[in-house]
Amino acid sequence: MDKYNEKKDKYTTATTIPIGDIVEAGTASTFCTGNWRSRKPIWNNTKCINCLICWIYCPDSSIKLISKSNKTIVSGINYTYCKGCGICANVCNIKAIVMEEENK
Amino acid sequence: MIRPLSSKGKLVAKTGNEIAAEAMRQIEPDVVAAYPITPATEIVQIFSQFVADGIVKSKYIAVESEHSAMSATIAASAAGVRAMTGTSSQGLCFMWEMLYIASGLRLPIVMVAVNRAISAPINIHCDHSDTMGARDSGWIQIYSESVQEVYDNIIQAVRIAEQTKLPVLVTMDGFIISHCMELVEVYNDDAVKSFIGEYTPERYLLDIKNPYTLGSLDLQNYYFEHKYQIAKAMIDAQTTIVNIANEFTKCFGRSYNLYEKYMMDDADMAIVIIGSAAGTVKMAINELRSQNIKIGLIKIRVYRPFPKDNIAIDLANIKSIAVLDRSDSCSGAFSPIYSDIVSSLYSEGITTPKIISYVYGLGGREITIEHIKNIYKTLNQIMLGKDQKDCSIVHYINLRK
Amino acid sequence: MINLQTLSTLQERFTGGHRLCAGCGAAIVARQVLLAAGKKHVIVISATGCLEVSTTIFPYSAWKDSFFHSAFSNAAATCSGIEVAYKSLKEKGKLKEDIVFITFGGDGGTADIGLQALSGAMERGHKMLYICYNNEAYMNTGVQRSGMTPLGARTTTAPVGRIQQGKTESKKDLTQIMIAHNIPYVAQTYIGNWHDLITKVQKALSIYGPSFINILTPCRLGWGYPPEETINIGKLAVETCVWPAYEVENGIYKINIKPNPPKPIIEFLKCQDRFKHLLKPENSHIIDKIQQDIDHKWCILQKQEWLSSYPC
Amino acid sequence: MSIEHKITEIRWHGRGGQGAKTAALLFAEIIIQTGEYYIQAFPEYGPERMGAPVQAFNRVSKNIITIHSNIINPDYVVVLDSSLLESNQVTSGLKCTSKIIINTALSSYAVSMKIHFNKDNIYVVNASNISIETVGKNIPNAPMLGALIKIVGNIDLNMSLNSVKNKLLDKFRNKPEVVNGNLNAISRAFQEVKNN
Repeated sequence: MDKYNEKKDKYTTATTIPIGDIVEAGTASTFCTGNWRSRKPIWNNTKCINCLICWIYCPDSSIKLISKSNKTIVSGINYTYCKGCGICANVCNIKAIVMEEENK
Repeated sequence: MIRPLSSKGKLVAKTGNEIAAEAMRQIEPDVVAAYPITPATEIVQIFSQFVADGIVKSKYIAVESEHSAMSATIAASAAGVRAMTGTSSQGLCFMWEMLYIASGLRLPIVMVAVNRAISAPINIHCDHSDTMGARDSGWIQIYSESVQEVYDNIIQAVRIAEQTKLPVLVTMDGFIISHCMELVEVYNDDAVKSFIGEYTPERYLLDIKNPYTLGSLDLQNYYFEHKYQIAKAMIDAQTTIVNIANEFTKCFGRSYNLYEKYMMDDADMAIVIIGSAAGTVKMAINELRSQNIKIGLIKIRVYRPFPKDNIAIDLANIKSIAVLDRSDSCSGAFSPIYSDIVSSLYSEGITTPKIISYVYGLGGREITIEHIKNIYKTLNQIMLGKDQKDCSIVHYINLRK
Repeated sequence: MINLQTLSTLQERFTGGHRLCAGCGAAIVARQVLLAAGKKHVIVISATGCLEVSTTIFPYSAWKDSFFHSAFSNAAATCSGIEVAYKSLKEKGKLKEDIVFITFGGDGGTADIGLQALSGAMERGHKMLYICYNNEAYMNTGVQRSGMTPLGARTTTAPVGRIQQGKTESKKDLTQIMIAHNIPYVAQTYIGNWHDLITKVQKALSIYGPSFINILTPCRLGWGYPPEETINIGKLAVETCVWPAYEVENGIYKINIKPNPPKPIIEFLKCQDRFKHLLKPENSHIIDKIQQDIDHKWCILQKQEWLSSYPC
Repeated sequence: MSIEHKITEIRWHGRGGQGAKTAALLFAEIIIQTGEYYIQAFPEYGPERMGAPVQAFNRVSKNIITIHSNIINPDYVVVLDSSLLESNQVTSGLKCTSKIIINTALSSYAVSMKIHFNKDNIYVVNASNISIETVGKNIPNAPMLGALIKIVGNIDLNMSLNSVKNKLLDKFRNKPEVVNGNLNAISRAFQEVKNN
C-alpha cells in the first residue's frame, strides 16, 4: 500500500500545481482508505451465489467482480478501499460475507 | 468636423448601458446570465432583445438572482464557453462569495458593473462602495471615465480575461455614465470580432474525452499555493493589460494604459481619482492651468492589479497630492485608493509628497468644478507649508457634517 | 428490465478511495445513480456538502466523469449554466456528443439554502436531473437541523434539553414543493431498494426537461446507528410510510411501494439515536403526533394518486 | 449656429411619462448628425414615477465634453408642462441670456408675468395641442424638440426629422403610424414657436 496516499511529486510548488484546483478524473482510485477499517469483511467463495446484492450496496466500490462465461461473479473484497462498514455482510442473506475484527 | 479615429469606426450617440450592450452584441458571448438591477437593468434588457431578435447567437439565462447569475456564468465559463454578466450594488454584494470562486477557479469571465451605493439606507445613485468592496476578490478591475471608455474597456477585457485566466470587472458610474448619452466611436463588428478572436480554452468540462474535477476541496497543503497563483497572476496581468492596450491602439486608435496622466509633466500638485469625476477634474484643471497653476491629474484606469510601481515614480516629485475616493472605508483609517497610493509611495521609499484624502460623491452626491478648485486651494496651502485651519488628513467634499 | 447482472457489466464511474464515512448512504446514492446513467455521457454538478468535500480532496477525485462544484446554495443555477453552454456549443456544431447533467445536493443545499436556485432552474426548464440525497440535517458541518429534519429528531441545533425534545417543528415536504413546479418528472425513493432507485433515475434521464428525485439517504453519523444498518433503515422508512416511494410523471401520481399494513413508526424510530429520547414515557405524545402525521399524509398521498389518474 | 466653443447647456422640465428624457436623447442624436459637435444627454434620476416632475439635460460643445456633473446654469430651458411654471425649479440658475421655451397657450408676455423673467427670452408654443392633433394624444416632447431646434438656430429641420425618424422607427417598429405623427409634430412646432 505504499504506492497509495503519497503526495504527488510534481505537485510541490505554486508553479507546478495545476491552476484553478483542477483534479484529474478518478484519481481517488489511487488513494487508500483501507486503513480506516477496524472490522473486515470475509467473503466465502463456496457459499456465494453471485446475487451481487453486496456489490450494488457497497459505498466504497470494494466488491471485486470478474466476468466468467458471460456472467459476472464476485471475486473478492478490495481491501484498498473497504472501510469495513459491514453493509455487504448485512445485506447477504446467505451469510457468504461475515465481518471479523481487523487484526484477528 | 469630428471624425472617427479609426477607419473601422463610426460615431454614434449612446448611453453607457447602451454601449455596454452594444459591446456585448459584438463580442457575442455564448452565454449571458443576468438579473436586472437599477441602474444596470438596461444592459440586460437591450441584450435580451438582441437574443430575441436573433441578432446574436448568444444564450441568455434569465436567472432568479444575482447569486445565480454569477453561478451560472461561472458554470458556463467552466463548461468551455465565453460567458458574461452585468450587475450593480446589491447585486454585486449578492454575488460576493461567487466573485472569489470565479477568480479561484481561474475563469475568464467579463462582468460589467454599474457603480451604485450600497444599502442601508437604500440609494440607487453612484458611488464606488460596491466594486471597491470587491477589490481584493481576485478580479481585474477596470474603471471607465466616459461612455467611450466603457466600450473600449469591455472589448479589451475579453482578451485580458482569456489571456490572464482571471475574471475582469469593467465598471461605469451609475446614472452619470450608465444613463448619459455621449458621442462614442464604435468599431465595425468584424474588426471587434477579429480583435477578440475565437475562445479556445485549454480545459473545459464539456470536453468529455478529457474529464476532470473542478472545484475540489483544497486543504492546508495546497490552498496557499493556489491563492499565491492568483496573486502572481494579478501582478503578471499588468504587462498583459498594457500589451493588449497597445494592440488596441494599433487597431482602433485610442490609447490606454494602466492609468492616465493629465497635465502631470510639470505639475507641483496632483489629484488622483477614478471614474467619471476624472472628467470634471480635467475641466477644473484646464481652468486652473489657464491661471498658470501647475496642477495635474492621475486617473487610475486599472485599479486591480494596482499599478503601484509606476504610480509611485510618477508622484515622487509632486509636492502635494489629493486622493479622491468615491467610497468610505468606515475603517477608522483611510479609504481604498488613498491607502493604495500611500502604500505605493512608502514602499518605494518616497515620503516627500504630502498626501490628503477626500471622500466624495457617496449616494450620488454632486461634485462640481468648484469643489475641485477648493481642493486646489488646500493643496496649494499645503505646498506652501501654510498652516491649515483643518489640518486633518481626511476631508469630505460637499457633506453637511 | 434492469438487473444486477446487466448493471455489473457497466463501467464503475464513482471510484473507491473517497473519504465519506464507512457505511455512508450518499456514496451508495452516487454509485447507483451513475450506474443508472449506463453508457450516457454525464457531467456531475454538486452543491457543497459531505458528498462533494469527501470525494474531491485535492489532488484526488472519485468522479470519473467531469465534475463541477462551486458553492453551497447554487447547484441548480450552476447546472443551468453548464446546460446552456452545452446547448450553445451543440447549436454551433462545436460539440457532437449527447450529454446528460446530474446535480447532487444534500437536503440543506437543496431545500434550505439552495431552494431559490433550484426553484429558478426548474421553472426555467433546464434539462437536468437534480438528486437530493436527503439525510435530513446538515451533516457536513456536524448534524445541525435543516428544514428537512423531522419532528422530534435530535440535532446539535435542535438538541434535547430540559424543556425541548429535539426538533419542535415538522419538516417541509420538498417533493411536493417540486411537484408544484409542474416539471415532467418528480420522484421520491430511498437507499434500500436499488431497483426502485435505478429505475427512477433511468426514467428521469430519459425525459426532456428538468427532473427531480428526492432520495432518503440514511446517515450513520447523524442518525446514530451502526454503519451496516444503512440499507435496513432505508427500508424501514418505506415500510412505516414515513418515506413513501412514489413518483409523479407529467402530473400523474404513482405510489411504487404500498406496505400492507404499514409498520408502526416506532420500528423506524427505535433503531436511531436521533430519536432515542422519544422512547421515554413522557415523550410518547410526540411519537403519537409523528404517527398521526404519517397516517394523514399517507392517506392524502393515496388520494392524490387516485385523483390524478381520474379522467378530467 | 448660436452654439459656440464654450459648452451650451440645456435643461428639460417635464412630468414622468411626458418624454423629457427621450426628447433630450433625440436632441443629442440630432446634434451629432451635424458632425460638428460633441454632446451629452442625461436624465435626473430618482424614484419618481408617472406624473412626478422630472428633468433631463443636454450639453453641446465643439470640444470634447469631459465634465460629468449636473447642469446648474442652463443656456436653454425647455418646459414640457406649463403647470410646472408654478415651481421655481424652472427658473433656477437662469442667466440673463438664457432662453426658455414653454408648452403653453399663453403669450410670452403672460408667462413673463408669472415667472418674472425677461419676455424677450421667453418662447411659447402650444405643444400639447400640436401633439393631440398629430399623434392623437398629449405627449408634448416631440413638438418641444421641434421648438428647441428652431430657437437654438441653424439646425437643419430636414436633417433633424431624418434623425428622429430613424430612431423612432426602431423604437416603434410595431406602430409605424406613431412615427409620422411625431415628425409632423416636430415640423409644426418648429414653425409655430414664437416670442410675443
